[in-house]
Amino acid sequence: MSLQKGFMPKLIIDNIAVEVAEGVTVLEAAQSVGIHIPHFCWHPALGKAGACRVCAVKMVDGPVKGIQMSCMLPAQDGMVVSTTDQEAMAMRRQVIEWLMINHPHDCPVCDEGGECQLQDYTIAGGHGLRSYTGKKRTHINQYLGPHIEHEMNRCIQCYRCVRFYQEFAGGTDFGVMGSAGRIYYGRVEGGQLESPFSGNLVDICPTGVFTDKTARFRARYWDYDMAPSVCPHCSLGCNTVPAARYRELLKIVARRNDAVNGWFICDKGRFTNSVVNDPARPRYPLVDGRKVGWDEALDNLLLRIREFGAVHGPESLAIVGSSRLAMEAATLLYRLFAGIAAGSLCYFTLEEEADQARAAITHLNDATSASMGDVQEADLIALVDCDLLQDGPMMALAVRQAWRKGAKIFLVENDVAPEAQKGLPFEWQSVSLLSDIPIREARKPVIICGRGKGMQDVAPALTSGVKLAYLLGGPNAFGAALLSAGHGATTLAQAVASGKVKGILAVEVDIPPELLQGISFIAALDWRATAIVKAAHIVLPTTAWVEMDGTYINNEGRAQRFKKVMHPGLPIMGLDPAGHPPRRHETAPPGGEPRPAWQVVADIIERTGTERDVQPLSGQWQWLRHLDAESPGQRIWQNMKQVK
Amino acid sequence: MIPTQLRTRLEQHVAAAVTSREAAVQVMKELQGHYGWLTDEAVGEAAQLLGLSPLQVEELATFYEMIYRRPVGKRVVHVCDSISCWAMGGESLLAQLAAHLGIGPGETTGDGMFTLLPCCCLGNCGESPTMMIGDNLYGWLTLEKAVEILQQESRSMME
Amino acid sequence: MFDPIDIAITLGKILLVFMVIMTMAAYLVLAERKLLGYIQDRIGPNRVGPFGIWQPLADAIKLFTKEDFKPAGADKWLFYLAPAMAAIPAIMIFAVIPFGAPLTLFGRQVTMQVSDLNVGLLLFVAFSSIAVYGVALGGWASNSKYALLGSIRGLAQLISYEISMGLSLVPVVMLARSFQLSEIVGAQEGCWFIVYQPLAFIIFMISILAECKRVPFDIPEAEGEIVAGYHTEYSGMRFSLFFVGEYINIVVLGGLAATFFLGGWHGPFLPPVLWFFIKVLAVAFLFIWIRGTLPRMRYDQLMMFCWKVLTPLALLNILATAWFILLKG
Amino acid sequence: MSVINDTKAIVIGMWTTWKHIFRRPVTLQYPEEKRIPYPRYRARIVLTRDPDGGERCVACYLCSAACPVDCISMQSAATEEGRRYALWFRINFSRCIFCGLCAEACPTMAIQMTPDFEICNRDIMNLVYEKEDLLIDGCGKSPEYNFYHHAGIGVTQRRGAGLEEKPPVDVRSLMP
Repeated sequence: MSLQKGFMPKLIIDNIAVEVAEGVTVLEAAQSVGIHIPHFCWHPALGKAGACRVCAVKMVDGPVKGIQMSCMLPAQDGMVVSTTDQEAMAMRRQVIEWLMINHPHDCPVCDEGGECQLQDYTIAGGHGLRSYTGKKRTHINQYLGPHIEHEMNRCIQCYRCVRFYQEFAGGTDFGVMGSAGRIYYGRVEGGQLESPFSGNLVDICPTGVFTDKTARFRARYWDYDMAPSVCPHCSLGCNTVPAARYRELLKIVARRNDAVNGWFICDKGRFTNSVVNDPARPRYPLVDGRKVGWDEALDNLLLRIREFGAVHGPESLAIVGSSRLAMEAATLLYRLFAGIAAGSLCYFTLEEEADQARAAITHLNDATSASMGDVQEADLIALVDCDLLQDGPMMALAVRQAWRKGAKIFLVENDVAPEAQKGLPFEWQSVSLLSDIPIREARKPVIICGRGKGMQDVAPALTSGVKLAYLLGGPNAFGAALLSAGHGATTLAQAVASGKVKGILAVEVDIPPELLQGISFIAALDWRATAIVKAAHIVLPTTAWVEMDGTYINNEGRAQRFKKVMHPGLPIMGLDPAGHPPRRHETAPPGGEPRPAWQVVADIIERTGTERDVQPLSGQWQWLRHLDAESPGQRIWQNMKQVK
Repeated sequence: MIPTQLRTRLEQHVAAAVTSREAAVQVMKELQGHYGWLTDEAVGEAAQLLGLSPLQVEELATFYEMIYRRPVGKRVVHVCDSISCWAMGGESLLAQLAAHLGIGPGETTGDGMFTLLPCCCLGNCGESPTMMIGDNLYGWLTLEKAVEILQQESRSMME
Repeated sequence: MFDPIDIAITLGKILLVFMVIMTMAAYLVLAERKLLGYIQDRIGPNRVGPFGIWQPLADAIKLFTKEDFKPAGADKWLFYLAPAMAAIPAIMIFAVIPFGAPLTLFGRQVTMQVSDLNVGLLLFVAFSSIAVYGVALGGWASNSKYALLGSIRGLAQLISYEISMGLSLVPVVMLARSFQLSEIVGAQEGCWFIVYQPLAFIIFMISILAECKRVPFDIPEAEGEIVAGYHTEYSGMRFSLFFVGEYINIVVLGGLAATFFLGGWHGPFLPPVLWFFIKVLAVAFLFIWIRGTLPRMRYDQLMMFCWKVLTPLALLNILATAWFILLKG
Repeated sequence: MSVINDTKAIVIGMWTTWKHIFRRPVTLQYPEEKRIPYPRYRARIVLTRDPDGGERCVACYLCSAACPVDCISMQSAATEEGRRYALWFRINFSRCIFCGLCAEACPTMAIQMTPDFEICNRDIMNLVYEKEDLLIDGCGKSPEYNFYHHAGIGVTQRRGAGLEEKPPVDVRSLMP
């Protein structure tokens, strides 16, 4: 093998000339030119194991000859590879056949059926009928907690699960036991999987050993309503594909985005479907607890605002957005604020969250902002005031990848730390001050900053080459901070403290009860049954993120578009006491009234009479309209000159 | 609970190893020696000693065939069933021993003396068929010779 | 000048002829459906009354009660006029056809013919030309591409076959030395003209098949290509006028074929009126039989057949007949 | 000569149709006379049961996926013992084209076609059959087949006690 730097081996795969970087396997080289070689144990994020033997190819000429495993073989100069050679195809067919020897053939009752790699390759590999007459090996399953179903009989021993769980994610309570024909993937005893990334076993298993218990026996792949989406549960903006059916969010799987979450997502993002399916969600516009139509509700809102203005003065009204409000609605809030001449415009409720987001937009720019991809490549990581597993579990996974590659991890002792240090999937050194960390000696240092007092120390540590990542409060905290700064908005806490707020128009925001004292009028737009929705005089139901198109700007300033997955409305499940769906024709789904928040805000603006045909994302935000949901997203600095 | 002496010895052993997994087999063997077989309790203790999770110890324990995760007799008879021994009559030797002891492969005699196990190559192909009891390897076996060895073993246990 | 009894007799004949023709047309529809059914190993309509004999009544009720529909943008008056233009001339032609031997009634000689015109044959040719307008106007007034295509086809076809039909009748006139149909029938008392003029008969039969727009010459209606051609947009009563008009045409043209070539009402043993009806029904049966057998011709084949085959043949036939008559003196 | 050939062709055709006039019609007078379809005739769809009386349908969605007119819908669920079944199962017979692809796709022999073709109805909602209407008490075709005895998941029997199965592996076993 040549040790020349930048040497690019050239090889020929199925008569196509391929030139790849040194060390790339034949399988990856083939993939780079669109030739798909079947594989089970190989996974782009986990690398090779050589366990399944299904990626066999024929080496026709070159340094190695004969049948070889393409995932184990680095591409070398002069290789001539055939993936369609009779011998290789026969090998693959036979491998599939023996992988299927112990398979229980229970696809009809397996949730993986239809999205199963083993099923696909069995059919594609030409093993249609079972000729083996021996008996099948069986296993006893384990209880692996409320989220993951275990069915060991379906296992093909590819080792993907254990490689992910122990090596990639750092879990210690799940592994592979036994040897030869007794191999068993599981825990010592049944019980909840401890890793906060255990849900990825569902995605990574090429067959149905691990399936999503929350969506157990609910639907098949071809029936899902699916669209590229972004996780709203923290500020990292991991890419997901939610799958829904019959207006019910069934499950969420990870979507690859190398710059953000890679191939995986955390369990919080994966298994938090109940908020969308919550029967208590506001479904109808309410005026004083009475169900009304949209027109009546909006007219009533305008009337109340006018009455309120007459009594308290319009400046006593606060319009409050939040870090979970998508950019579409958030950008319209200022126009609503101007339209009804309200007194305060808030994008944040509490001072602390606003401070942190403000720090993020101040310190981050295209050069300094660290994506999770950058974190994985770092050689020194400093954690300041972080509760990684709480505020951004995937960041912990990214830090682990850096640590696995040899990066040094430092944790600045602070008041957040003690309980947050438990379960971090990497080893670190504790230091008392950020300045104690030898940042200047590192080539690619990254500072990860959470909430807390340690934030102030970050600015002095910023020297050239240091990248910075913040763990912010909500999926669109960065965008909210930009808007907040742009419009000179205050926080609700400040506005209330100044004593002039008497009424609140809450747009998808959670407000602690202590800020609601002395408020005489509340109107709430939300899709969650929050305390403020219950207290509001007027409730305008909005759609959840899976029920609309929208844009979030994540913690690193990356704008990402998410698409509508499903229609809003009550799930068919449970609509009719007879068990089956109602036996009548309707043109609209029951409970399908919720509208996207931006649309409701636009409706209110139109009714104030100042503007017509209000569209979201205008002016400096116009570029967001053209964002492709399937792209890796775009950082704001490349698109906006106004943003510093 | 294991004796402090054993614990100290094992702790030293673990400390001397480069990685804790490297010491795992030794630790498990010693614990097995103490308990007779590697009990669930022993797995927990090994995990504690090695700084691994019980699962990680279990992975290793179930992998090695001379780490016994189920109760065994006082003497475990490993009869090689690999190719050389098989060719030299290892298969019938195992069957005959089983018949002699009145148990099937994998079972323990009623008096708790012998456990009969087939096993992979013992590395004694030149003297096949072969078997191993404890750390003693016996080659050039016939049924009579094997039975005699068992009687010897049984006598040595009595003493 | 006008004898009231004459007028009464004539009115009676008109009524009788009208009733008979309408009934025959209606039952011809049933007969066709039944016969096509048998040809195709089916039974045909058999639900309304025994053997389906009340089927025409049921059809009539259905057609009368259907919505009278006029497409948007249709020419109202022409659209309403066209069906009548198709049906009325066909009935009118029957006025000149003698359907039986003259009778003596109330001491008067009563011809079995509504009107014995001396230019009866010309009147037939004239009226059958007027029937072309029904097709042309109906298709044009519908404001529909299929109807227009159908009427264009129909126009070309009807005008073309009018010529070959007219020419095929010239030898008949030459032989009978009269345009008066009663005299033409009279001239066949001894021997039917079909014997003298087999070629003219064949040309005439083919031409009237085309005049009726029936298979294999039904290209103006061609369901497979242009839905229903010129009457695509018609419904209910107006559609039924087109529809019944076609069957009236069959009866009338069958009567004419009998008159010109098959000896009219002449025939042994049976009463003359019966003979006439037998001949008419024989022609109608032939029409239905052909429909049950032959496929539709292509448009260009149809036109070529008329202009390059039938018309020249008819002309030659005239020349041959003339030569024969001259020779014979 | 083509004229002769053409004429001959026409005459032969006319003769053929003439002969058919006198043939016995093949038509059957339906409501009065009924034809008994063959057992494999594809008409009204039913859901059958196992030999031991359990519902065969596991609500795997293959029939609804195979259905070219999307007339089958269902929701799968699990019983206490883990048996997958259809919580509700609906066939809209006003849409069904009786192509039989669902029965062909069914891996458990649950969905089967019967020769009962007389299901016409005046109210279209009466053609929307629910599971109660579809489920019959019997096995229909393949009376001996029981999916759960073949699929190694141990719902109707202990794990590892199905047909063609070994007892479950003990990972801590002494045997190599």
